[in-house]
Amino acid sequence: MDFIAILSIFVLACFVGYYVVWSVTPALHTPLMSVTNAISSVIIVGALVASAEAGSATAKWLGLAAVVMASVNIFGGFAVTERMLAMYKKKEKK
Amino acid sequence: MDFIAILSIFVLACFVGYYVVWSVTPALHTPLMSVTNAISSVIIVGALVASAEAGSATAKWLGLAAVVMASVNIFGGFAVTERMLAMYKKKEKK
Amino acid sequence: MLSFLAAGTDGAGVNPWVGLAYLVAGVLFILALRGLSHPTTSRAGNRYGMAGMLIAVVTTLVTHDLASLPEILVAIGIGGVIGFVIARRIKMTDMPQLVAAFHSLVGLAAVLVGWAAYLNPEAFSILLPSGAINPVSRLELGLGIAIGAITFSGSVIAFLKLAGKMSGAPILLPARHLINLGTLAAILGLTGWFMTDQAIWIIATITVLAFVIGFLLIIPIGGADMPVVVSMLNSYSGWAAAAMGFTLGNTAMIVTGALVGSSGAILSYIMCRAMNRSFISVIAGGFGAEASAAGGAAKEQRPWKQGSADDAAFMLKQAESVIIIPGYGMAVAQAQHALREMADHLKKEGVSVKYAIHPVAGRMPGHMNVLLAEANVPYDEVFELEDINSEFAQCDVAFIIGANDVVNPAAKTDKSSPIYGMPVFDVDKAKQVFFIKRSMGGVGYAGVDNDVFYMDQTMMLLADAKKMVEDINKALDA
Amino acid sequence: MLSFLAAGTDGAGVNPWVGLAYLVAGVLFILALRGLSHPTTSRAGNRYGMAGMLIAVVTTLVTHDLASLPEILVAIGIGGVIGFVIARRIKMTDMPQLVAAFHSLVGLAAVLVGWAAYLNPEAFSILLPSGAINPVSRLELGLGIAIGAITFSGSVIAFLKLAGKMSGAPILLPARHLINLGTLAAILGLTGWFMTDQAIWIIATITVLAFVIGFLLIIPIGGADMPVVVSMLNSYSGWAAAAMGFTLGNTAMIVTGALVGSSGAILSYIMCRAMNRSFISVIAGGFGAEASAAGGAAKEQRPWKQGSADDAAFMLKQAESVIIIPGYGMAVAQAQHALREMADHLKKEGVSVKYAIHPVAGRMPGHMNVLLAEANVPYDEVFELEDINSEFAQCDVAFIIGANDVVNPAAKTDKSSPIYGMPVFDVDKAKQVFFIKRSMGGVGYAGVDNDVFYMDQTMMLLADAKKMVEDINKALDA
Ligand SMILES: NC(=O)c1ccc[n+]([C@@H]2O[C@H](COP(=O)([O-])OP(=O)(O)OC[C@H]3O[C@@H](n4cnc5c(N)ncnc54)[C@H](OP(=O)(O)O)[C@@H]3O)[C@@H](O)[C@H]2O)c1
Ligand SMILES: NC(=O)c1ccc[n+]([C@@H]2O[C@H](COP(=O)([O-])OP(=O)(O)OC[C@H]3O[C@@H](n4cnc5c(N)ncnc54)[C@H](OP(=O)(O)O)[C@@H]3O)[C@@H](O)[C@H]2O)c1
Repeated sequence: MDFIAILSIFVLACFVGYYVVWSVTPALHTPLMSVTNAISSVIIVGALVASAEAGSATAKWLGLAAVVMASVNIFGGFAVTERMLAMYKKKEKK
Repeated sequence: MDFIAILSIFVLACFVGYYVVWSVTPALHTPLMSVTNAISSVIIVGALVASAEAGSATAKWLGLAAVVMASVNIFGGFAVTERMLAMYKKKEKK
Repeated sequence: MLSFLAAGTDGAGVNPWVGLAYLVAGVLFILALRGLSHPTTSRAGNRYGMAGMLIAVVTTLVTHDLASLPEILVAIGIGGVIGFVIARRIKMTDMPQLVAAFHSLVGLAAVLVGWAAYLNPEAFSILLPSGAINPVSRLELGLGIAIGAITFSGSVIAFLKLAGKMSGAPILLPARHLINLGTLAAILGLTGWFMTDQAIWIIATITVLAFVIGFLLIIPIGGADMPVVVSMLNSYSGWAAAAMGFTLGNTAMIVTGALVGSSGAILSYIMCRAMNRSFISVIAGGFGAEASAAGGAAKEQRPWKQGSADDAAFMLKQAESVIIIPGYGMAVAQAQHALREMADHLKKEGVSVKYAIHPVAGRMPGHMNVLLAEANVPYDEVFELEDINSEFAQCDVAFIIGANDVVNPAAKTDKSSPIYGMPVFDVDKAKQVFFIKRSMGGVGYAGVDNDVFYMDQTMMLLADAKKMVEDINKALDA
Repeated sequence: MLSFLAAGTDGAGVNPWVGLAYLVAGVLFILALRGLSHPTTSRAGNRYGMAGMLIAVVTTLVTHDLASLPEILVAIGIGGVIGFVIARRIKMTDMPQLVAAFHSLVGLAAVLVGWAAYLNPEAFSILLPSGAINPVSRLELGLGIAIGAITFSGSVIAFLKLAGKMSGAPILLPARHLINLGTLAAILGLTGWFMTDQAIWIIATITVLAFVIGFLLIIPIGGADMPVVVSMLNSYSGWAAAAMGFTLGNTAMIVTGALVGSSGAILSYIMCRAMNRSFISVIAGGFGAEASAAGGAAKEQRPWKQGSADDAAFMLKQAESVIIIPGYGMAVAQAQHALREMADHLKKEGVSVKYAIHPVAGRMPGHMNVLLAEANVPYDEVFELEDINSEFAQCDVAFIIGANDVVNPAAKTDKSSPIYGMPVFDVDKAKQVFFIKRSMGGVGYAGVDNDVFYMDQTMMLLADAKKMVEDINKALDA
């Protein structure tokens, strides 16, 4: 992908982010924080590239450390979000 | 740009379109139709390419015809939108 | 991977600033629609749209051979003048047909551009080294041309029906669903074939079939369903632009295509929802035909009260609050200016006046709002259905002018009614109802009788809407 | 131009399906946030997010050399178990610090990935043919590392302050604005230099300076402003991910970066607006310090009424409608379960009970909502400020539990108050006000006195919130 393509994707994604976040209901702002936490750990992709590819041993160990951190976040973030969201219930009809 | 880049741009633009159109106030739905009319004539870009580049005379004339049509739409669409929008006024404070 | 500083990836030597310019144009188009979220920002939005278009056009011109600049400028000039004159002259009540006419032009332009790309593929950089057109581009061209052609012929029919140059009644061919589906399948099949074989007869056949199907798809749809059709065609014109954008790898076109495509689709959805009908049932067509037959049977003789302009003026003056419900009849009669005068009169007498707009009042989304704005009604006196519907219980007069289906209580109670489930104004809760229409015989577009005519508190004001309101104004003056 | 059928544009031989997979992951992340627009769709949204992450990880693994798969799986396993256990064990009241701790990990991961890319540029396909790293990639790496490092050290401080492991009081260095601006300028300057010279000392200095500035930026900010800081750092972690996404040309990372970046920015904005303070003033820091001094001076001796749990229970039973306003104190006391029981009691007696949540009640956005949800309060009994504020005039009891600033009428009337202009609940319009807090001495985070204490209709219930509500429950039972 060339730089302009990437930039275009980024700019449009910012618009999407703007709209999608404003449409989040305030009652779910805490889960929003924890789920964005989890997804921002997609940086694990970079960590995996670093640890999977041969070339530099230092890079590999840095990558593996980053994999651990991102995994804490991914598993922790999604799990705690799931736990919170499971608590939101509607009034039972009597 | 490769196909995936273009596809990504398209997909994200669809999300943006979804949100941006839902945020249009119903009172302005008629101007929305006329302005989308105007901007969809960005197809004039293709018409200009066809009429500007040497190669095929038929293509050139088809392109020029398309330029005329798109221009009607661009000028007409923006102008009529402007005319409509100028009419929307708030109550004057007394 | 990062080639910002390197040359573009395609042979034509596109440089990154060109891509940036098209991206900026695309963003400006987004901002143009975003501006429409409120009247105060809408005009700035329109300017963004213009700026975006200027950037797109200029960028294209400066990055291509200018073998034929004079011709191009003449073409733009001709189109521009025509468009501008039309835009200045058009009456606001004629907006629905103007939009349809404009769509037909976009559709035709897409077809022409598609053909031009087919005939001069080098200019569009879609040639493979082998000399054949890239098969993916062929797919895009085939789809773009087909969608464009459908948009064109469909919009022409929609224009003719909306402008009253062709009967609004649905024209129902026998076995039409079969014919339509067959033709569509043929177009898709041919497009697939075109990917493997770039023979001219294939693309020509696609073009012809698409023109025909656009025509066939729209003639069975009744005149009053045209707004949904126009929005749908609006959406199509967007997808056609997007297809061409894929071919050219042009961000501005892709973004615009997606915006316009979504816009049309969402407007169709909003209208269908407000009529409580499915999109499929609208597109399958035939609504007006069946309905008017049913409506004819439903009519019965029940007592109703007729009033005069003087009666109406007298009671309006006594009222504390009046809610005006305009509909298609106000547009037909061009009564909006007289109506505004009436409201001014009443406001001077201390009466509170509000306008209530149903999402499908009139013949296009937002139609009533534009007409009222034209007559200088401030937009903060104009309310949407859900915002004002609870106020009828407290209002003295519900003043219905040229609306009908949108106040029909059958939508709430009568499961057999064709408009059952459509959200309507609760005018039956108002203390008084004034109902302007031309005759007791005429019905709304759904063709059904309306219980509001026969309520105790209803006074029918039978006359042309403009004439009636002018008479009321005279009586108020006196 | 269209290379769907051709190979990818970069040397690594990326094939189009890979790009498609990352695009799908990005779209799934969008849908994850979109799901949060309503509680009923939120869990499906979270699943989309998980699916997106799975796709992104698997795609990366299958498209790269797997020289070290076992190590990678072990790393994921370790991280996963830690994360999972933390997520199961954490108390809901500790969410603010958990979020801060998680941010610090993303920040540090970004720094490590940036360094790994610097040390093994070939793996990231960012080498120019000359053997140097592409200058644009160097810019992205520099920015990514800097933002990541700021996120890391800032989040660590935020975590320590929120967890109470470090005093919440702002620590104000002399000339701190100068030092901060200077350090920031140095980082930017070095990043620019790094584009022309890829020496290791430059990137190392950038990293160290960024760690330091993250620390310096956050220590002067008071504990109660931490939620804004946490959101801001959330936003940063997004931009850091986006910068790495640019380096890798990875759609999923870019989309996520933009989503998370917007999310944090919008949350900060919402909080600042709800406190009627500018983002700059929050970030400049020092709020808690000045305010508590001011608060101390403002305190005066005025008469107020104290009540007991029995009094409160008696009057609550008599009431027709009660609005409960929870605040930070409810979280501290963990009183939400007892509160829900009280509401159940009252509902059985036929009292209507609603909850009113201020956008900044508690110590993070949505904090009160989560706690109430944890205590099984149905979300349709919980209302936002603007939806319920008009109901206080009709309500019998406003039941304030651990809230303070968000009910302070000084925000409406007293221009000199530090919270002037913040939207607050109109509890002064309620017939009765019950106010639970531990002592008359303690104030809210803004450190100002509250006129509500001294109103005729106010009854102060001085005790720990949980204890007081449990006592009320006992009295209701009796
Ligand atoms: N707006 C949209 O986008 C859209 C889209 C799809 C469908 N529709 C459909 O269109 C209909 C719109 O409802 P509506 O309430 O606006 O209109 P309507 O139901 O079509 O009724 C129009 C009314 O105006 C009267 N009228 C016509 N010309 C008049 C004149 N010159 N002076 C006075 N009265 C006149 C008619 O009665 P007389 O003939 O007796 O005068 C009739 O009562 C709905 O059924 C809706 O579903 C609208
Ligand atoms: N939520 C956010 O995201 C956010 C962000 C930025 C700033 N803030 C700020 O945080 C504040 C939040 O307002 P708030 O109304 O929730 O809280 P607050 O104004 O900080 O007041 C907390 C109240 O709880 C009482 N309290 C503390 N512990 C208690 C216990 N164990 N039992 C009973 N009462 C207890 C305190 O009085 P005693 O000490 O006498 O008990 C005090 O009255 C606002 O000023 C807001 O601007 C919030």
